[in-house]
Amino acid sequence: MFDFITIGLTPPLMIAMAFVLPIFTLFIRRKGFYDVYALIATTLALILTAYNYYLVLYVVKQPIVYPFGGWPPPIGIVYEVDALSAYFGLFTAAIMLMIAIYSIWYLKGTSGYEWYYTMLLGLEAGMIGCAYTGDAFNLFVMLEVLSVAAYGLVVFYRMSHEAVEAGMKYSLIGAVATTVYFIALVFIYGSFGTLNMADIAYKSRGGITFPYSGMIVGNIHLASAVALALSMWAFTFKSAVVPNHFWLPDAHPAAPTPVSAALSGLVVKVGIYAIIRFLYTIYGLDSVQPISNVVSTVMKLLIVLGALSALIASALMIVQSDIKRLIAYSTIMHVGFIVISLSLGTKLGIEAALYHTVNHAVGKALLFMSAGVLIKVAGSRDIDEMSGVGRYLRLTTLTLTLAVLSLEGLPPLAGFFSKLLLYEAFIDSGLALLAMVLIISSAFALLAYIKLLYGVYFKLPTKEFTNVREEWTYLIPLLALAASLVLLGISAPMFVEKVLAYISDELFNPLKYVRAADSIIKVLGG
Amino acid sequence: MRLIKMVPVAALTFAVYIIFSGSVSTYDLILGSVVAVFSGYLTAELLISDSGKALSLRRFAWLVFYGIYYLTVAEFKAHVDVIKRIIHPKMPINPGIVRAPYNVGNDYSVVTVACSITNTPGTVVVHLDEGSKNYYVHWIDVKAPDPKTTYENIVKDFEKYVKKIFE
Amino acid sequence: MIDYVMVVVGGVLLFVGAICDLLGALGMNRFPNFFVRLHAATVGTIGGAFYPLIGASLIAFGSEFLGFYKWFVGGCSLVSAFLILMLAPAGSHALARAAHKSKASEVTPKVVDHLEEDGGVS
Amino acid sequence: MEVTYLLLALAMLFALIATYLAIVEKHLVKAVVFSAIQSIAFTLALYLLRAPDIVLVYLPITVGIYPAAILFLIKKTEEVEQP
Amino acid sequence: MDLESLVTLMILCTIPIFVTAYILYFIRILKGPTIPDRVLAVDALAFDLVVFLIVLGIYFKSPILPATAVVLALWTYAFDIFIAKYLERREMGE
Amino acid sequence: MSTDLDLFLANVSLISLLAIIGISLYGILARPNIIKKIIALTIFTDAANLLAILVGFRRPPSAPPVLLNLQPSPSEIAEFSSTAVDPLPQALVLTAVVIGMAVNMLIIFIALQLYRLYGTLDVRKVRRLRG
Amino acid sequence: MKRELITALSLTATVLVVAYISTLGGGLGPLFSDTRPLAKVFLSTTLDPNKPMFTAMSPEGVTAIVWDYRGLDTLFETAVFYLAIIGAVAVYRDVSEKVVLKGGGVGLSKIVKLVTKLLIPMNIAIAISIALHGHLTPGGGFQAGAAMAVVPMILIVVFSRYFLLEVKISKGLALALRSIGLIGIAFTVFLPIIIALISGVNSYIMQNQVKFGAPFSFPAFFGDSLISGSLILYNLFELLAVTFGFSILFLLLSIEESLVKEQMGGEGSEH
Repeated sequence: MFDFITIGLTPPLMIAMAFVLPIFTLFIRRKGFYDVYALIATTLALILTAYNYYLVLYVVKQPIVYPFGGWPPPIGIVYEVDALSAYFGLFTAAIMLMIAIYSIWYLKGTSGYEWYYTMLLGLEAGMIGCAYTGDAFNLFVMLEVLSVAAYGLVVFYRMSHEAVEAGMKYSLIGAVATTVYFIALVFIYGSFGTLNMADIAYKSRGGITFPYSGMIVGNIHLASAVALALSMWAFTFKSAVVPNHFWLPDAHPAAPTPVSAALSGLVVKVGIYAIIRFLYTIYGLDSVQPISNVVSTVMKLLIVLGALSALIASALMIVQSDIKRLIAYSTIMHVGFIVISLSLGTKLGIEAALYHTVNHAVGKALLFMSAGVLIKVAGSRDIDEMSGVGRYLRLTTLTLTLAVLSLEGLPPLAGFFSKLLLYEAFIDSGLALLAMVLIISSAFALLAYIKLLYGVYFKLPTKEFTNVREEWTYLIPLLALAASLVLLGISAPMFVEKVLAYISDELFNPLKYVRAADSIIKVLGG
Repeated sequence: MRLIKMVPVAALTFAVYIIFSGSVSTYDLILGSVVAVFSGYLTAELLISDSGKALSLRRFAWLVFYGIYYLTVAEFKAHVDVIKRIIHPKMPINPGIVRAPYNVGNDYSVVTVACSITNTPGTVVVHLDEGSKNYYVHWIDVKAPDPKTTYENIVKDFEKYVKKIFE
Repeated sequence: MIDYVMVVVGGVLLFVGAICDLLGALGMNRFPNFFVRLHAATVGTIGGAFYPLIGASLIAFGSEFLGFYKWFVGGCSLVSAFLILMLAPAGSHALARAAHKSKASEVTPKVVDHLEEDGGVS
Repeated sequence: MEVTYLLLALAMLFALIATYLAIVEKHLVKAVVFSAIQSIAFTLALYLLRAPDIVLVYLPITVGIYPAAILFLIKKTEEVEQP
Repeated sequence: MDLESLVTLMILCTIPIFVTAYILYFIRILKGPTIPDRVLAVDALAFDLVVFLIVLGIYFKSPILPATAVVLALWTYAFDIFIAKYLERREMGE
Repeated sequence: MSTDLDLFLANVSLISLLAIIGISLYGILARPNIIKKIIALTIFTDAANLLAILVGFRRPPSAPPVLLNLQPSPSEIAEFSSTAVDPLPQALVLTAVVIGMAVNMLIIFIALQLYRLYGTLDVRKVRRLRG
Repeated sequence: MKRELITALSLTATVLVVAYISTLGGGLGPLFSDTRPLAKVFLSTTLDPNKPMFTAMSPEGVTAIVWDYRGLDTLFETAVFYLAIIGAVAVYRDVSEKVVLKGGGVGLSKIVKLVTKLLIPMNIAIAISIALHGHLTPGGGFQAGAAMAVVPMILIVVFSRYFLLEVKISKGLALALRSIGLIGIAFTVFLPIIIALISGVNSYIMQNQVKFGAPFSFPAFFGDSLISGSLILYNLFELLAVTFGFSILFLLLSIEESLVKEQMGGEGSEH
């Protein structure tokens, strides 16, 4: 399997690069070195994930399994990369590269950049590892990797009151959430006798024996119900769906802006990814009888929660005066849309959810990063105090506007197509009420965005802004992301048809996932 | 100089390593000696100030003898005494913190005497005043608070041997 | 034969240690204040831990049924015995000193407190 | 009757009481001591469940490192939980 | 009587005594009243547990279980020292 | 009868474990002091770990998952695998313990920083101070 | 206190009653009389010289799973600990530990100091023994590191942190040694594929013994002693990493509050 080494190499290589970094802090103090180091690492990650994406979708055309240490699946840990994983890994790496470039500009004059970059690399390794892993316990470990990096990054501004308080809240409840997921895993292992995702998927669909892990040992119906409930609670915490959203509006704005972009754009998406994995691959509507009932109940519940989070967050968006807080609430709203759409249980719903995921990630990263430039110039996060700062920074304001328009859904941009797709999916599933939710919360969000744009650009400046030269170091990622928004929009029909349809096909055919794991056992098991 | 100081520390480490591993295979002997040299190198300066004394066999013989005496006779007497007090229905205790003077000089002997006192039930060293050369001992049965009685009852017995070991 | 002797001697030590332990625990409950309880705790740690550990190591050395690893068990108990002999007095001394210094525990009933007279722990 | 189960039940009951007291105790240092008791009881439980590896890693962390870190923290901050 | 059952019997006899002692120590821990009292009881309990662990290892005939005992002794001492340092009314690192 | 008693004792331990999980969750969510929350969090993770170990246990006579013979014959291996407890939960717990420890240490550092900024560790007061 | 005790005892009584009822009602206790099939696979392949293609060559089931069967978990577990330390270091960035306060360095009494000094070599021996026998008896890198961490922690508490500075253990050195340990782990992880690149044979990341279609293997024996291939390397490096990880954390925690406030005070909050 030396051909597929890139699959297994990506997250370990990232973390190894993070391991090496503190050695340099002993004798190199120049910031430039660390910038270049982070750039090299993230570029490497992008190349590797892009290659993996190409490999999975265009060369092998089925999930690729990389066994670590040469142990076949239920015994050892495997990375099982299907189209969904490759897709998530690719856009994560791409946006992380942009964030790393942006950080070069953003961290000027800040101390502690070496630790910042180390944690950023850890964050990226955690996210890509979450996407790639084929083992439920390894998912727990990777979740912790990215969570710890996120806690550290949220409190990076150690003298900022709200950052430390938000970090405290986030880390305390985050630790509970991951422990709850661990308890869910205990139930899964107790009943299924295995932790491999393909194995669980096979057994939950009535498969009798899997090589090595043998027969089912416990009452899988009860245990699956408990495990699903617990793990869904944990993942909805990670992705900030309504009852568990309270940490996000504090934590995301308080972090350094590039980190806010990463948290809002990517880290919540890891929760989304895990929900998709659990509701479609590991369990599913085609599971054996009581489990599939549980799954459909969970889906119904998630639809309600998603609708609630969209409505509540969009309503709260209007009253915010802090620009980053406003954007953070918009994240909760969009996560609500995505969760509704992926819980519909239809192919169209999945396609819409996946498409909106990437659009929101790009749009939100762009929005945060543009806002970050304006904030840095204005010296404040209050929209009233930032009035008119956009007039001095035309290009940044342009990208900000593009991001807002895309998130709101203006035709040539990517957001329009994903909202269209969402709308279609909602109508298609026969729940017209959900379409209403989409429209109402979009309308609320529009108000908030108009307030933002009005305050930033159209309002007359109340004070003189100094240091307003636009720099290429931050314009490169901004323009690249803006261009990709346009590109995603233009190529939408093709993208949906070619890529997303393929991914959702694969998701609705979990036996393909199982067979890939099974075939590697045949190779290695002897 | 450091080499000589290393020897007792390395021997201690090696002994603990081998006893704890419970095997004398070549693997353990080789790695045990490597560990012993390593830890001896690191901690010798910290632990041993006089390299000459550390290698004297006579002192080690006294140490062994003292250990046997202490662990059998002294401990037995003290235990019986305290156990009597515990199970006696009236619980005849007469506690107090008394000064107990000592005459030993270097660190190891002071600490060994103190630990010996604490380890026998009935007496606990609460404080050690190096200026006036006094232990402050919490004694379960204060016979008399004057220095002579306390010295005779608490310190003298151990000091006799400890002087031979460390001085 | 030597096995039997070792096991029996070890067993006796173990039993005596257990009794010491019980008495120490009893003393912990009966004695009136912290400083007096220290003595009961010493009975519990030296009589109740050091001697039974030596006994356990003797039992282990005599127990052929433990196989090759009997040396490991015996070695562990010997090492822990000497660690306890070394660490227990230091620990209780540190506690006693801290308790006296912080006035966390009264020294009553008492006959005399020379440490208090001399101005306490500096 | 199996010695393992008897001791296990006993250890868990000890741990239960210690946990309860650690949570309701207002004085934080006392709470730390109770949590150390809970850890020692759990250690015994893990030992009885034949998990020596876990004991070796669990014991230092919960008897040594957590109390130490929390005591450092208490020393630098406040000692008593406000009602 | 062969050696194995002799050893098992001897250990079985001591187990109730140990357990009673633990319950008594635990009562002291609950009663307190001060921190040093509790810590002292924890200390004595843990040092006795060292014995108990090794003895149980022999009783279960799993000769590798007792490796844990040494670590318990070490960390109990460390715990004592931390509490003592705390009570000394200085900062911990000084 | 003897199995009944065993079952009772095993139930006692399981139910006390569940009670510990409940109490510690109460501690995390309801106690106002952050240090108390941290203590409760450590107990919570410990209880979760013990639950995993309990799942991997088997009725005695059972042995730790360590092979005592270094040159085992096939029959010895068969006997070993029919007496030893499940090693996988132990390995998982080993990982989980370390991870929990790392997260808790970071939380302790964050709590310290919180105190430096706010001068209190009471969450109610922190909320009020921020306004 | 009395009320709490009564509540605790009634809690215990409730647990007993509930357990009794559930026993009568069929029971939910964990009385498994057999392990899972997967566990049997682990147990029977952990050391099996007769099947050289499918074994971890370590009699210690848990260490074998931790570093061989499921090594990736442990690699990232180390990463979690590492990132937590980096987070703590980032909170304490630019806070110098080398400033000595007046009146510092008192520590505890002489008896405790000397006993602690004597403890150091014994503790080093015990910890390294746990690490070096991690593949044979319970223990391993992390366990040994945790046992070794007694030394720096207790030195800080008993002698004061200035003593550690005196013997040249500072945050920078600890961080460097920790990184060396981590790099060693990473090196052992990638060594199979590096060798595979050079020699052209097939191999997997984190491979230990020979596998089907992957003839690379770490040596399982040293002379006639079992060293279980990569496990011993992992254990040693992990020992280094964990020991100094804890050292860093406690070196940071032990810096006096007045010093920290002084050095952090000048910095304003940022956006």
